[in-house]
Amino acid sequence: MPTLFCLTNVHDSNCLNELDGYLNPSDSVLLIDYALELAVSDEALLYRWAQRSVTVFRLMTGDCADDPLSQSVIQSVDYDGWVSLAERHANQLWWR
Amino acid sequence: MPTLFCLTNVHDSNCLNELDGYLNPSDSVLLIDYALELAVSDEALLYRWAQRSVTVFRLMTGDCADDPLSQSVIQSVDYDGWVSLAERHANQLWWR
Amino acid sequence: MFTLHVLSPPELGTACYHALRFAEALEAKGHDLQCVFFQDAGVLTGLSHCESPQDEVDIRARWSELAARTETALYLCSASAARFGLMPDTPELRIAAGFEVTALGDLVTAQRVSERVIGFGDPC
Amino acid sequence: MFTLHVLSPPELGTACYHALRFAEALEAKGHDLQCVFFQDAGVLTGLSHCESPQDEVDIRARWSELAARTETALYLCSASAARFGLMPDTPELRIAAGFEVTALGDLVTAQRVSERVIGFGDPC
Amino acid sequence: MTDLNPGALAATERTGPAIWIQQHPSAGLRAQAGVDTALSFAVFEQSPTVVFANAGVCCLSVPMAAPAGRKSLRKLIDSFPLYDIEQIFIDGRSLKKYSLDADQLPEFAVVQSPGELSTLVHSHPAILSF
Amino acid sequence: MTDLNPGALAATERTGPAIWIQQHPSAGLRAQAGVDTALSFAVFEQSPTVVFANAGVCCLSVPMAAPAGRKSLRKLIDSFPLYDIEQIFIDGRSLKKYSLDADQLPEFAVVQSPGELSTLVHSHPAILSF
Repeated sequence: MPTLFCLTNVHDSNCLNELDGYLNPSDSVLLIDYALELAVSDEALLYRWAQRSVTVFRLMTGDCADDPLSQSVIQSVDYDGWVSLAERHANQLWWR
Repeated sequence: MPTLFCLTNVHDSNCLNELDGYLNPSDSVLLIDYALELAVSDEALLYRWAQRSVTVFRLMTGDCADDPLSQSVIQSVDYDGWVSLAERHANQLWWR
Repeated sequence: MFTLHVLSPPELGTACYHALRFAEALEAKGHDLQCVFFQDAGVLTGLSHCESPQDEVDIRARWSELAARTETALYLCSASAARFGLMPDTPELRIAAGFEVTALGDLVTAQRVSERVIGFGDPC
Repeated sequence: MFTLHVLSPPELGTACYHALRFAEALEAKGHDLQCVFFQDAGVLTGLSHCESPQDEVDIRARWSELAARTETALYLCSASAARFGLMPDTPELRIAAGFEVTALGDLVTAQRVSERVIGFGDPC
Repeated sequence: MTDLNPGALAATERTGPAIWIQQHPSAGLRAQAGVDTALSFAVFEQSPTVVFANAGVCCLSVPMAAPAGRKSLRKLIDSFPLYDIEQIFIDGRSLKKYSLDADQLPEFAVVQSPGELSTLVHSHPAILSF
Repeated sequence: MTDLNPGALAATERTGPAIWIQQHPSAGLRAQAGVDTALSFAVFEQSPTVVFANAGVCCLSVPMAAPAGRKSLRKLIDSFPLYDIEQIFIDGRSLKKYSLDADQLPEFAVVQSPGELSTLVHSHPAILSF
């Protein structure tokens, strides 16, 4: 069963690189808060993940007008979608 | 008057590099807790600072046997020494 | 059956808020929520009399409302609660409605009976 | 004249502990300490009934002792105190000995009369 | 290291402090505390110098995000000129790191290089770090 | 994305969880909470798998540091075998990052590559992240 990796308030894009070695095909990565801001600055990594069938999501909280993302490689989910992700993944690791 | 830059629990050695552009001669850097562990992994940076007359200190809390440091470029201070540093510097910036 | 594990309070980071919204989404989808287990600084979520500005979400009140509506147990880890001042002689003076102090054994039980344990916690 | 500015409580990071040891070193060297101003989560330093294990330093107790010994004012920022539950109807039930709630204006005053303002706070 | 006599602290010219805001608005109430403190010093006519650096620059992001149910700090910052805070200083390197657009900063924001911020640091009698 | 019926969660084999300790012992009580939780699962014979990664590896440093007046976690970790936690897993990459010496780890520590830790992650029904 795949794993859902949650990232929030990561300190720098290094954290994303370190995650790289953990990912299996059909795993997912959920970017929360400003993990997103750092992830979009490393497009190459995101495309590499997409090629490995790792899906990248960003959490839309609905608190404000969430920017539409130009990178189609990142899908948006709301809390309902996060619950669906939790259903479809065996476990969740909160990456710090 | 020089500035004392305090670093604690910095996330990675990038933080030290970012500090580089702020330092004037006769400034000091005080490494607290695991800022030290990261700093010693970037000896080249520390030597560059020493050449610019920036002094690097590490805080010895006395809670446990503080390791003697092989790098003579880092001086040790206790809390008493930190107070002396505060006297000799105009201000203190806590670097995060 | 879900269990949520919350390590940060509303004032630090965003994890406690996300946990609340996740719990509300579970409720809306008809999932069972075994309990929410607050640990480490997360236990401060159960501290009463924390003021929330009018133009912000009152996260504590929303947790209490969820508990009242769904009868979900909101557990505060006793070891953490002791450290964070939630266990004076008269804990009822400090603990918000719907929360209760419990031991780590309840997290063990919750994990055993839940298909999913979903954690929420900012780096500290 | 020194003022200390503390942004973290004993349970988060190490800054509150370092601030205490710094304050004790100031006292030992005969320096005047105008006040210690606790702000943000640092105000939790003034929350009473937080248990400290026997084999650890009881940082809150040491602050209270310092205040009693040196008559140093330990100020808790009122805006932060309200957020962190230190201002219920009967604040004396929650606030540890030696601490008092005060407004940000006292930080302004302290900075004006102090040669040095030394800050202590972990990243949050 | 020679210790100074406790009475002999070099007198620094007492002007307003620098308020150095470095934490992300999502990280907690720290950035809010920094903004509140800047306003307090302004209200007491102490001319604070306000700097946003590192993740603190995200306090300025548009749209006016209300992260995790909190209120936006940007609105409060936009009101600074009403309190006679006529300029704020922004670390240009951090803007880049967090992919923020300098065009969306308040008009009274001044983007600074590390060297310029260093000059700022060294010219203030006190720095309050948030 | 298709939603599953709430009753239809794929049943995972219920064995002990992984306890993933990632925070520095100086950062707060988080690492302590992780160690306490591992011991609780062990006491209730739930065979937790304990992993130290990122700054969490510093919980294992020697000398037994008592950062900021707190007690050392290393002593508590050294007692794990008494609670039938016979192995702990350590992220080798993090050891290097924090300049820790693998020779000073407890004898029951097993250093792992990212790939090995990935296998560990994917084989557990639940992960408690600290």
